[in-house]
Amino acid sequence: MGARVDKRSIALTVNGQRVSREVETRLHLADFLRRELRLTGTHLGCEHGVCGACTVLVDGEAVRSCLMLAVQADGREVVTTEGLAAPDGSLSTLQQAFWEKHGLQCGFCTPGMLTTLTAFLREHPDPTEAQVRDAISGNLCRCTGYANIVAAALDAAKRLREKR
Amino acid sequence: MKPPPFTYHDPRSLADALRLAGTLENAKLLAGGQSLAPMLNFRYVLPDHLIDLNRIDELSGIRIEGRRITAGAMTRQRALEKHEALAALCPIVREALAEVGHFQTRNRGTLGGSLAHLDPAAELPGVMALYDAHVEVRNSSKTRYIHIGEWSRGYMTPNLEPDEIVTSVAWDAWEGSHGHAFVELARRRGDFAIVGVGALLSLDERKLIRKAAVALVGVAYGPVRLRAAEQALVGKPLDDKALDIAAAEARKIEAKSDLYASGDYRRRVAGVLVSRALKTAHGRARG
Amino acid sequence: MRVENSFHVPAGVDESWKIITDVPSLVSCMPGAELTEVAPDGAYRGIARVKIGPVQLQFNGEARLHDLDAKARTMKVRARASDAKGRGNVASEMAFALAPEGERTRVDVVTDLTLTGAVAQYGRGAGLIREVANQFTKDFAANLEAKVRQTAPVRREISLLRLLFRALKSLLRA
Amino acid sequence: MIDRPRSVGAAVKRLEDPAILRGGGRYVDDLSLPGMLEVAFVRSSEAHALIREIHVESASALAGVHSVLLLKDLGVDRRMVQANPHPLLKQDITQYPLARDEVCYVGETIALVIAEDRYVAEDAAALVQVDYEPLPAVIDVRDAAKPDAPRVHRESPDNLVGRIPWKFGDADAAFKAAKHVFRESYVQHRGGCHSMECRGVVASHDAFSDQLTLWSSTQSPYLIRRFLSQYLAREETKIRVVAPDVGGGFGPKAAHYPEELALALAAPKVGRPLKWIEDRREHFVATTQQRDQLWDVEVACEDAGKVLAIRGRALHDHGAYVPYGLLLALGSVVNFPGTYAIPAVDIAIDVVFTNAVPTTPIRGAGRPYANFILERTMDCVARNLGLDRAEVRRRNLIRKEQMPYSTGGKLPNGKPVMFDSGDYPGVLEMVLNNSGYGQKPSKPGRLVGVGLSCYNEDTGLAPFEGANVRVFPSGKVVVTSGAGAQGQGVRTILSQIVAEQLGVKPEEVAVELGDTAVFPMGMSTVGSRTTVTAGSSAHLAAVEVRDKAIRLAAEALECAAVDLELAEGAVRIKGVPDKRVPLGELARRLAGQVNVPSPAGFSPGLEATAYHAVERPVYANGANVAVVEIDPETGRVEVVDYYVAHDCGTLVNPTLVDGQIVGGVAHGISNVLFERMVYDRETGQPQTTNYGEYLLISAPEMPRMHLAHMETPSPWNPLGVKGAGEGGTIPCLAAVVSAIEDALGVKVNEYPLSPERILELANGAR
Repeated sequence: MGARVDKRSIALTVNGQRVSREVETRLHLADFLRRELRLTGTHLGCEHGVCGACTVLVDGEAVRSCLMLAVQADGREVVTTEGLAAPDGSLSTLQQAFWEKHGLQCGFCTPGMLTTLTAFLREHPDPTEAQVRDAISGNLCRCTGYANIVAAALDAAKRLREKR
Repeated sequence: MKPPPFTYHDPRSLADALRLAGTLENAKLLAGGQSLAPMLNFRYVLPDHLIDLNRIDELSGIRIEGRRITAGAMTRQRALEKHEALAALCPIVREALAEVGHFQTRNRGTLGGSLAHLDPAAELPGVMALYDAHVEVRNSSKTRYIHIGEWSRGYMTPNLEPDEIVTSVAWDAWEGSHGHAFVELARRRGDFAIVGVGALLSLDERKLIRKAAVALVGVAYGPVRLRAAEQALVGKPLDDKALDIAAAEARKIEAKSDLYASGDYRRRVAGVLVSRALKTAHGRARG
Repeated sequence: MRVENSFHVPAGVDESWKIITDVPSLVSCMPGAELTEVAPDGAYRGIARVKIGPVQLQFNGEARLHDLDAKARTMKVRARASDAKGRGNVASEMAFALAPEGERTRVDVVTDLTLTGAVAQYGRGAGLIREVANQFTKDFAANLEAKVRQTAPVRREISLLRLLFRALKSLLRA
Repeated sequence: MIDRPRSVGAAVKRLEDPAILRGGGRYVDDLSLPGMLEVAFVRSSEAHALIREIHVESASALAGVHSVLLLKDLGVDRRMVQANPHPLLKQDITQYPLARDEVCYVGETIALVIAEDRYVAEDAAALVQVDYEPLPAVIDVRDAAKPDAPRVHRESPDNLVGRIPWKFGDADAAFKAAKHVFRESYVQHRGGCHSMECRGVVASHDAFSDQLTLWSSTQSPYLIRRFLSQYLAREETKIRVVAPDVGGGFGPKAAHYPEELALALAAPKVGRPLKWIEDRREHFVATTQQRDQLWDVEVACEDAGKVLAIRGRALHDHGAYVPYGLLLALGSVVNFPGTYAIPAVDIAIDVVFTNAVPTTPIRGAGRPYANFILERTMDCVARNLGLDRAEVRRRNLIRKEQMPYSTGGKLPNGKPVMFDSGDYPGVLEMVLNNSGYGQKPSKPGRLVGVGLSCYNEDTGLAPFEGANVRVFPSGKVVVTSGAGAQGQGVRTILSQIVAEQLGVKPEEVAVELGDTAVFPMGMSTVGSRTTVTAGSSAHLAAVEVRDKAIRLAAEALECAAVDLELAEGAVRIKGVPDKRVPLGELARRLAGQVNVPSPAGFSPGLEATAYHAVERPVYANGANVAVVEIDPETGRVEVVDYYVAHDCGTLVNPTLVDGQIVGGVAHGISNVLFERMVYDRETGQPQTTNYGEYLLISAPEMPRMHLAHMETPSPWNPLGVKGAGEGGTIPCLAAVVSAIEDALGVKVNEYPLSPERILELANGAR
């Protein structure tokens, strides 16, 4: 029993790097990132698509990586929380705002918050507070009460607008 | 909570997918995966084969010919939400989609997947019910067009055989100007609706109701059209009396009970939300 | 979970009793159920397939007759089964009581059913499972009645088997 | 005194953040060791059953499976160590690491499946067949408390874990003499832990050194080490427990769990490192919770609303085992009567077994239950006497001049319960002013309500957390401590406290925590105690290092110690900044050189270790006002504004304190409006085992937050600090329910409250 292991070769771009691996087809994308690529910034908080901690960007869109199979990312471009900072390691505007506004405590939900808000702010450069709250309504946080996350997002939006 | 073992198939054409669906035993179709993937991770669903429809280009896309809208089954919910021409013809689609999960799940979730999964609280089947949409399903030898009213066969059980695939959904936008509203009661943003109500309303030149459609989700296993109320409204102004009639019809439905809400509560809220949806739709119809 | 159900069988009480107490026939009456083995110790082993929405379960287990009282026309069927893929267990007891009513026989069935494991741990499905159980017993009753009505005496045993099988299945489904 | 910006009191950015923001946090699941295998547990599907047989053959035969272990395979036959023994503990029943023959709740560990990865381990776990003989289960604490109830443990005489009395003053006399006596019953249910990171354990045994290392997502690495040592009969020196970055704790991660022990037992047998990461479904059935506490309360008072006595009887749902003594239920009595000067109290809590997940403290640790009782009692008095709710509180609050105030209760060490400091009426007035209490807002189509509550909390619990401060010859300042952190920013706090004394910037201080190898002794990060305990110790150690540096520098610079100061990483002469000795240089002198004696009068190393001895807790306090809007047609409640006035003494880092409070309020609102851990009352099956059904508050449901602070330093520790970790949650439940009651105009004596329940209550249901 169990000898039947369904595998596929996949090739994709992760944080700007081309990677290829042979993976079991049932491996979900989050585990591919964490286990195969050792990109452990993507966190698994519920593995049923509700908590949002595993959110990554696939072709620029925020998606739950626990609800996607690694094989489905074949040929795609994936960005994880590790890929948000500048190549020289300096924090992105959003990351910097999280730091300054105390937008994280235990940090477990943080990667999903960052990826979600990165995608959101691209589409909504000048969001209202209610829009920000709505945008992260699919990301659970047990520590912060969300207030400082919302403040950080609004602050980042402002700074990004000023940069343009 | 890791997915169980299965053999993965990712056909590139509908024909291939239909062949697989027609020949493989205990196979499951994978659309956007926002409901199926959790069920796999929880190991509630244990298929021997997974047929991934995501690489079949011919299954996605929105086609508009006059008032006729045809959306491929694999059209992402976000694509429906962002489609301007669709929003102009059927603004309720966008309004209802805002209540479907969260934007991250709508980036993957599909129209066909929502219909095939048929969660009792799902918003999209309710919207399709408002438009008397037809679901196109195929197997390798024939095509069926199923009226949305014939779609639910029980709890999370659509009118779909194991060898069939939902290929598209078609509906007609309402002619001329009309009002719309989609309102729901959920515990939190993005939660399963306890009750959701969609309403469409068009008025004649005397501002009397020419045509009405009201559909509820979350109360029964499938979407429920409130036909009696709709008929009762025709030719009337939307005054308190008309609202009372509609709400009373809503309170008559056979609503399910679960751990989160009793049937009585659902009926009561259905009455409230039907009234609210009609008022909003009416206000919009008046412009 | 307790589900109570009563129905009438278009046969006399003696004949009905014979049918009901024949477990192979009882079990085979249940939709989705299949009797696979009659063990020498009196256990009836079988399979019941149950579908709850997208979740398809296959319960493997055994049933036994208890408290058979030919005089009072009462008996119990106790069954225990587990999903082949570890998603749940079911334990049930169906208490049958037969009583003549004119030409017919009234059958009262009280089913006590416990579902445990992953499939039982889903609140949005809690109401559903009761409904499935209710529907099952309804179907069981209707089928039993129909079978008795339409089946010749020689075949009656088999049809009743099916009916009972359905009943068991209802138990399992709930 | 020191001519530079202060560190303590500054809103400095956290040291912890840059790594986490880049995805470089190091949580236990991020650890991968060579040769590591992964574990899944087979758990009981039954609430109560005997195990007749376990069939592991097909699971063991699955490709990729290393082994399937049962209790007998672990070579032990003992129950786990009791973490908190207590004389009132009548039935001290802990779990076996894996079930022996009886399972008492759904989720109890039965077998350990070890495989090459978690995917295969889960495949195999599903193949393990457990043959159960079901036993009657009892889930509802009211059912379980009945004399003829089924027994949660088949051999128990009854289901009573223990009875906790809390009595002082003459309550009977007060009730006899009182003008008014009011009676109410309250139903409270708080739900689960739900740190976003579930639990997780990696165990590794090095046969060469016979060293056992356990990485665990725990709040209590030192206690885990002690319990493992006791159970395994292995010296603590041969056990290292590491809590890496921990993704939230909130109480349940303070307990010691069967999974930790099972992996610690199995790793040496298997000879390879083992990893188990709890998934969310397991978290619902295997991580301790906090569920029902039901109270019948009587209050005796005068016409003016002055409360003379409170009498209460409570039932506490303890779950199936006692992993954590009686601490949770004790937390509900120790602070009685909270912020109020009530002369007589007579309370008894029956702690009762049920066939459900064991309960242990969650954020607030029993205090939210007690606070709810006290605050709802104040509202009850106001309602019955036609008085304003704030006015009733004013008439009963302990006044500033009564501090320190002895309640009449006694601490576990026999000393009287004594509140150290605080201006309780002042804090109440602060929140009333800030919220505009008295002018009730209105909104068309909505029922608007305003609620309030006061609280105090025993923080900084005994006995100690130590700290070591060391300056290395490189000049690097390193603090180590036995305290841990689960997101509170403890590293930042300790760095600020030490930086303050050593004249460096907080970001120049490295802090190492949560590893039994870096500091010898430790307790647990629970009970809002770390800034008080470890903070005070770090302060004392830093002062000692500072004095040592000054004494040594005085010799080197040939001047008097009083003329020296620490700044910019050096000791220097005040007013002559270039006359200086770098701290690294001083450290090198004290680091020693072979055959050269240390400077006379100096112990080796520019370092010091301190253990601030805590004899009694210090009491934080606060007052909250909640404003809610209710849709009268659907019953949906929205908390729209939330006002906090808070006093936790000296604010080491105001930003972090605010973060704790807002997070705590979120937890409280979530408890009132959303979270309910449901079990089927007949079968004991948990019904809410996913996040679609068990709801946690999300961003749109949070109110606008309005925070204000008063700073009354505690006289009982050198920094004047009090704990802040739970002060957001404790008063929140009562404040929100009070507001809902105000909006509906009917009595509300329970939570959580669904929209349907709100409508039922509005329609007069009880």
